[in-house]
Amino acid sequence: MSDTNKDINMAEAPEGYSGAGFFATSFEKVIGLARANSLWPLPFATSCCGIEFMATMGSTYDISRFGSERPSFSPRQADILLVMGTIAKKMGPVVKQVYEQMAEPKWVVAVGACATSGGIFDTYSVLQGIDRVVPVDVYVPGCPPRPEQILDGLMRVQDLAKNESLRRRHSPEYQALLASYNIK
Amino acid sequence: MATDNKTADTDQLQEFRDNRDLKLQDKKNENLTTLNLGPTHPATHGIFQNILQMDGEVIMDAVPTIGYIHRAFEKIAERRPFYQITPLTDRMNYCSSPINNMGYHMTVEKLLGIEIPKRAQYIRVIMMELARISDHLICNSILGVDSGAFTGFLYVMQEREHIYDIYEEVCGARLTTNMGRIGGMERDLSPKALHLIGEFLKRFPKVWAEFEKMLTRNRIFIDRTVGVGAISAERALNYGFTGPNLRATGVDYDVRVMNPYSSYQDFEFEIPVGEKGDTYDRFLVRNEEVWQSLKIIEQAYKNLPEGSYHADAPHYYLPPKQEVYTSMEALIYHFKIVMGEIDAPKGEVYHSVEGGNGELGFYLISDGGRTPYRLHFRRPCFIYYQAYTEMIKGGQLADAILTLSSLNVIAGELDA
Amino acid sequence: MELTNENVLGKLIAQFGEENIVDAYNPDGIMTFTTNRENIIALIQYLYDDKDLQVQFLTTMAGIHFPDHKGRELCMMYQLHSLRHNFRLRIKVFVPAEDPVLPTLTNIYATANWMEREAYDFYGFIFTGHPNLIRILNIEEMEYHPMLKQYPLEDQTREDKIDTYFGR
Amino acid sequence: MTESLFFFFASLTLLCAVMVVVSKNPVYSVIFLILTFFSISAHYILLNAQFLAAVNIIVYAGAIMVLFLFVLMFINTGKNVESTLKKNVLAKIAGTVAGGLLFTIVVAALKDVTLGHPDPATFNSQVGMVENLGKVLFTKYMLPFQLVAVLFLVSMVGAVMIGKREAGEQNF
Amino acid sequence: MTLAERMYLPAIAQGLGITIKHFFKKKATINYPEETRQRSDIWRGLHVLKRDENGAERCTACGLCAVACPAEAITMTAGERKKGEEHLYREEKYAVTYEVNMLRCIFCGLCEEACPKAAIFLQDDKIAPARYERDEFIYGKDRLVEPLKTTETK
Amino acid sequence: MDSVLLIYKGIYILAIFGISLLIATYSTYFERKIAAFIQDRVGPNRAGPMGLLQPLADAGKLFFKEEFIPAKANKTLFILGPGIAMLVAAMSSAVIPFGDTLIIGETSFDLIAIDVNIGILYIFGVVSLGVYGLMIGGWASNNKFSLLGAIRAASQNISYELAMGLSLIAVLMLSGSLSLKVIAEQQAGFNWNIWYQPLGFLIFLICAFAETNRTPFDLPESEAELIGGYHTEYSSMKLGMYLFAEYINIFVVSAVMATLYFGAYNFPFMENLRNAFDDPVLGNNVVTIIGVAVMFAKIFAFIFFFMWVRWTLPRFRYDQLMKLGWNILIPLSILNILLTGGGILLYEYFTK
Repeated sequence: MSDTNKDINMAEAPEGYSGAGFFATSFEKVIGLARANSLWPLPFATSCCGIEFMATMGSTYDISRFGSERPSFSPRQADILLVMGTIAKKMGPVVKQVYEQMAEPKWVVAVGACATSGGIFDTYSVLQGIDRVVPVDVYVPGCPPRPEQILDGLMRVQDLAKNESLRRRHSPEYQALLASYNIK
Repeated sequence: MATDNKTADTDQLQEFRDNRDLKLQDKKNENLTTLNLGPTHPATHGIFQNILQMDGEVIMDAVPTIGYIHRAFEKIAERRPFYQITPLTDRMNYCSSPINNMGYHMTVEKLLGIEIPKRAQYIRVIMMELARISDHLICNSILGVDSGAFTGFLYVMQEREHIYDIYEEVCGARLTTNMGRIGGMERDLSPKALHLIGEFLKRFPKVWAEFEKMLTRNRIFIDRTVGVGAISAERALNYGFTGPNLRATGVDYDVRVMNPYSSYQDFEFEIPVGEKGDTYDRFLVRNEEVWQSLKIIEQAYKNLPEGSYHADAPHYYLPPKQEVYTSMEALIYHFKIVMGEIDAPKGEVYHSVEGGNGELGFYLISDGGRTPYRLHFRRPCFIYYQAYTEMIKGGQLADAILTLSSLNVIAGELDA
Repeated sequence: MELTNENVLGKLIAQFGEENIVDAYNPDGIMTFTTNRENIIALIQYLYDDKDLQVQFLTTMAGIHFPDHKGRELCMMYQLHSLRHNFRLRIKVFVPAEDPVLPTLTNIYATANWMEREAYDFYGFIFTGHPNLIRILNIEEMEYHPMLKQYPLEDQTREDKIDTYFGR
Repeated sequence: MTESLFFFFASLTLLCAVMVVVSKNPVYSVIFLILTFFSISAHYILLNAQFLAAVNIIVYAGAIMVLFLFVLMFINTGKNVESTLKKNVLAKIAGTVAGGLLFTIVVAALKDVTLGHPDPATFNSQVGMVENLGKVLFTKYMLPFQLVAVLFLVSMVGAVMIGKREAGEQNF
Repeated sequence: MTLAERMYLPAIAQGLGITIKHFFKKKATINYPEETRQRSDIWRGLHVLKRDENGAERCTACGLCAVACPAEAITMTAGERKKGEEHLYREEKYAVTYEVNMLRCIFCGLCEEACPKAAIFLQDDKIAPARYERDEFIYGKDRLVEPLKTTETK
Repeated sequence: MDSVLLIYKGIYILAIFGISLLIATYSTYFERKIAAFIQDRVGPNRAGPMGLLQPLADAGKLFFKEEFIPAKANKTLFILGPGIAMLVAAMSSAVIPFGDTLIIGETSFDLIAIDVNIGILYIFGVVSLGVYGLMIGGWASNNKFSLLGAIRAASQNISYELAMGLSLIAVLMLSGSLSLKVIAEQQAGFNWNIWYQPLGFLIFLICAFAETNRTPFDLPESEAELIGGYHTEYSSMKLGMYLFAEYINIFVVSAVMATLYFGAYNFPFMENLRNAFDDPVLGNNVVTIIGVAVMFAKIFAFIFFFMWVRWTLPRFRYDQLMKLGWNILIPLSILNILLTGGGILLYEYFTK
């Protein structure tokens, strides 16, 4: 793992409760719960995993149970960026742009082998994991992951959201994390 | 079989097109807005970009850009042993991976000169037709979604889950199936799989009929699709269209009939054709193809012959696991095949199958090494998307989106 | 006329001369022969126009790189199909790597447009007369043509790979 | 109470009307114009002419101004169009002359005005209500009303003709 | 279009009829975390390194799985079995480290097919869970090897 | 107006505002649940029991989401847009009679906020203003998708307002009054306007769909084409206000439809019920309370219908929508006026 990734790890851990010298109040917990139950996804579906996301939206798995059935194709309205599928180097800047356009708080889930690590496409044209362009909160393995795994990833984000302090997004650690990706 | 190009409406269409072009030229000088459709527009289902020049809601010009998920399949294929390329083909047209898998297998079998037993061929036919159903099902229901009717999509998606159940029972995966091996299937159809197929054949027609009922004769839907994104048979052929999109224009070219492979000649089915080559015709052709696929599956399911599910080709097909554990000879073969050291003959082969989207061709050159020297995929989506610009010009923004979904351009196959 | 490989080949040789239609063989039932870049467009146009043949469908085009063939490193393969007679044929044109220039086919087949762009992108073929010969799949800034055999497949930035056990 | 409301709305009307002229951004102008219509409607309500108030809003604010805004949105307002106009001396002179003329007319018109005081004995405060208005329109002013209707019809037909006419095509 | 179709309403009514029928139908949803969907017996899930009936690891570090892996996700180093370790490893050679990068893995099943010792399998009852860190997806032997039946998970 | 009534009006207006908000909030929940049920799913069920806290979670999230004003947007108007949409939507429920009069002691309380005699015109005027919110917001975002959405919204609303107004005129011809209260009272018992105005109702219904931007007329925000339409650039509560306004509009339009065509708070045999009580005051109050329940039941039925249709139909295309509005609905509504006029004349001819 590269050094940049090490940096991510420090700031990405769910440190909401005691993180940067403050504690989550009960009010923050309520807001955290609200956020956790209303994660509107931006399905950034580029290939196969997108088809499995369709299945996740479908009746059998029904992502709406988690309050996430409203896909926000406008990045401004989305809470989680679900990157599903291969991100080629040509696409990398677009992912970054979409991430920048999203309003805080925002989470990124890299779904599937390609988005998380490049998968079998260790080629000249494919980005070896989107954590090279945007900070990733949750990785979902699989090629493509079963809908259960995507839901699993969503629940991980819910855990993050529940325990996150309202002020985390202003903390220096978070700013440093973004700065390490040259965002803002 | 001869292909009679039905040219009934072509003249009319051409006339329409000429008139439209004149109108377009008149308006060229006016102020146009540029609208960037993609690469992540919700209607693109996958990523490709279209920069539209719009006059209000009317599209004057479009500049397509692709390559946003270029994954270098053809380059990878030159570095991987033959059997490791199957997972790659999964990810090309991921809506119908088994067709890709088996198309590739058949290509290699053609190169190696392996004859496949009937049973394996029939199993392949069942799986390929299931894949076709799941492909058309996605395409047509997405057409519904893009025209605003979301519900039908979820109804048929449940059936797709059942197709996935069958896949799962056959190969152990849902979407990227990696189904079958060079020389046959990796395992026989289990009783449970057979049962699931039977169940599917019973249940699916009702669901599909219901889906058709929701859209086919709905005037809003008809208005949205008739005449939208039309292309004449002549232009379609010139653009290299195949598959449902070509058949919608009235040309009954189908690889399954023209160059039967995997025992397709044994089955009774019709090739549905459209007339105008518009979105509605494409929708209807796909709908009808689903019915025909069901018919084929039913025949194959009823007449599934006894026999082996793989060819007797010890040099290329992995020996049964039990023998590997015990017999030295099998172990040696096993090692050789897994290391990719099979004695592939020199040669070049082109084999095409009727993929979910059209003629899916594999052009394989072997120099006798462990990997293909060159493997070129003829990807139908790559061809469709090229004609997209021509098809949407003069239409409205909403038309462009429906045209795109009805062409069923799949980014994975488009960019390779 | 029944369309067999021999018949068609004979007809083409009669039309274009023996020196322009060479190396004919049938590797997989599809007639394959080689011609040169001077004749390729006329040949395809002839196949298109001929009433008996009606080869009016371009199935695919593919570039191939043979670094060992000196002077004819790059090969362009055109695969055509007569839907009327279900007759396929494959035409190859070899060009040297330092001069990968071919005439464009876009005037006959619209579909050749992107296929030629792809061949340019992958192999660096230059198609004279092509309306818009720019890279199609890769970014425009890319400095090499990735499908040429001398270039590596792998993403050079990948760090977590240990190659020892892959036998590659 | 009514009086203070009147002064409030009157000043609001004037303020918004001035803002319509002063605003640099035409979209702001339109929005102030809408506000002007609203305050005028408020005056109508104060006069107990509810029907007029509602129709004023529906027709002017609800339809006409929407069209204004619609057109303005199409025009790229990013570039400041009037900045070139302002520098033009001729425009300044024309503006001064026009303003002066308008002022003269207003003065002339208001010179002899006497404030009417309705006779409390005969005054019907309900005259502006819908029913009364309707009765008056359909009895006393029947002919003008119908003439206006015909006029509208003609203008509508004309508008359709203009809208439908394409280049090089003769519809007349 | 027939007259009825031109009038919009019959088709709309028909569509509404279909949807309302579904309104009262039994729901197809599986409440995932509480219920799980039945997976096929041959589902290609999470890898496991099997032990033989005596509890010794079957893997002999032949490397076929690594070669067969199209994603290049498997790495291993082989070691010689020492005296006294017969109960741990079945063959003379064994895998000292065996790592599967679950992120790279595409669960194609080729490793299972390549294994001549019936050592690596893709389980049908486990799927790789989502995690927060990329490092956590390098599954070493501690997480891959099947736990001993008699003792607790190490 | 004495002070009791004044205080009552204040409370009532607040209550109606609160109810509108509550219904709008829970409309989002029911929309999701109904959609889910129609689609063989279960819908939100993890936020609170049966997912009942889902709207609160959404609201909570939206409130604490980052305010985002795009760099090139017109800031004032960008903020103004959702405000107008919300304000206008909330204003329109003022003239709807949610029930008859309650009699407590000596005073009778009308269950209507303001009984103006131009009720319908008021609603009409306010609804016609609703489009400003969308237009201004869409334009101010400085995004082409937003602008397209705004333009679509504007032209769609203007076009359908005409047909809507014309279809209303037939009702007015029957009732002879613009006051919603009077219209409601005229439909006592089972004498609902729908029996006389089926065509008018149909036109009104279609226009109501168009005015509230619901499928099949949801072009301004059609996801597949314009991503989010006019609210593409909005995040946080400003987006919430737009969504809210849409649901409030649905509520109001449902209430208007119930009032105009389905007899408002009237239900069959209400006179019999009223007379069944010995005490006229009690009878009146019981009937009124049941009437309020009936009114809300009708409103909910319409809201359900709105959602049911949304999850069934594909949407129109821009030009087809215009064609439907101008070429079909307006002539039809004029025809409806003629028919109604003829009917009234015939009725008077035979009865007098």
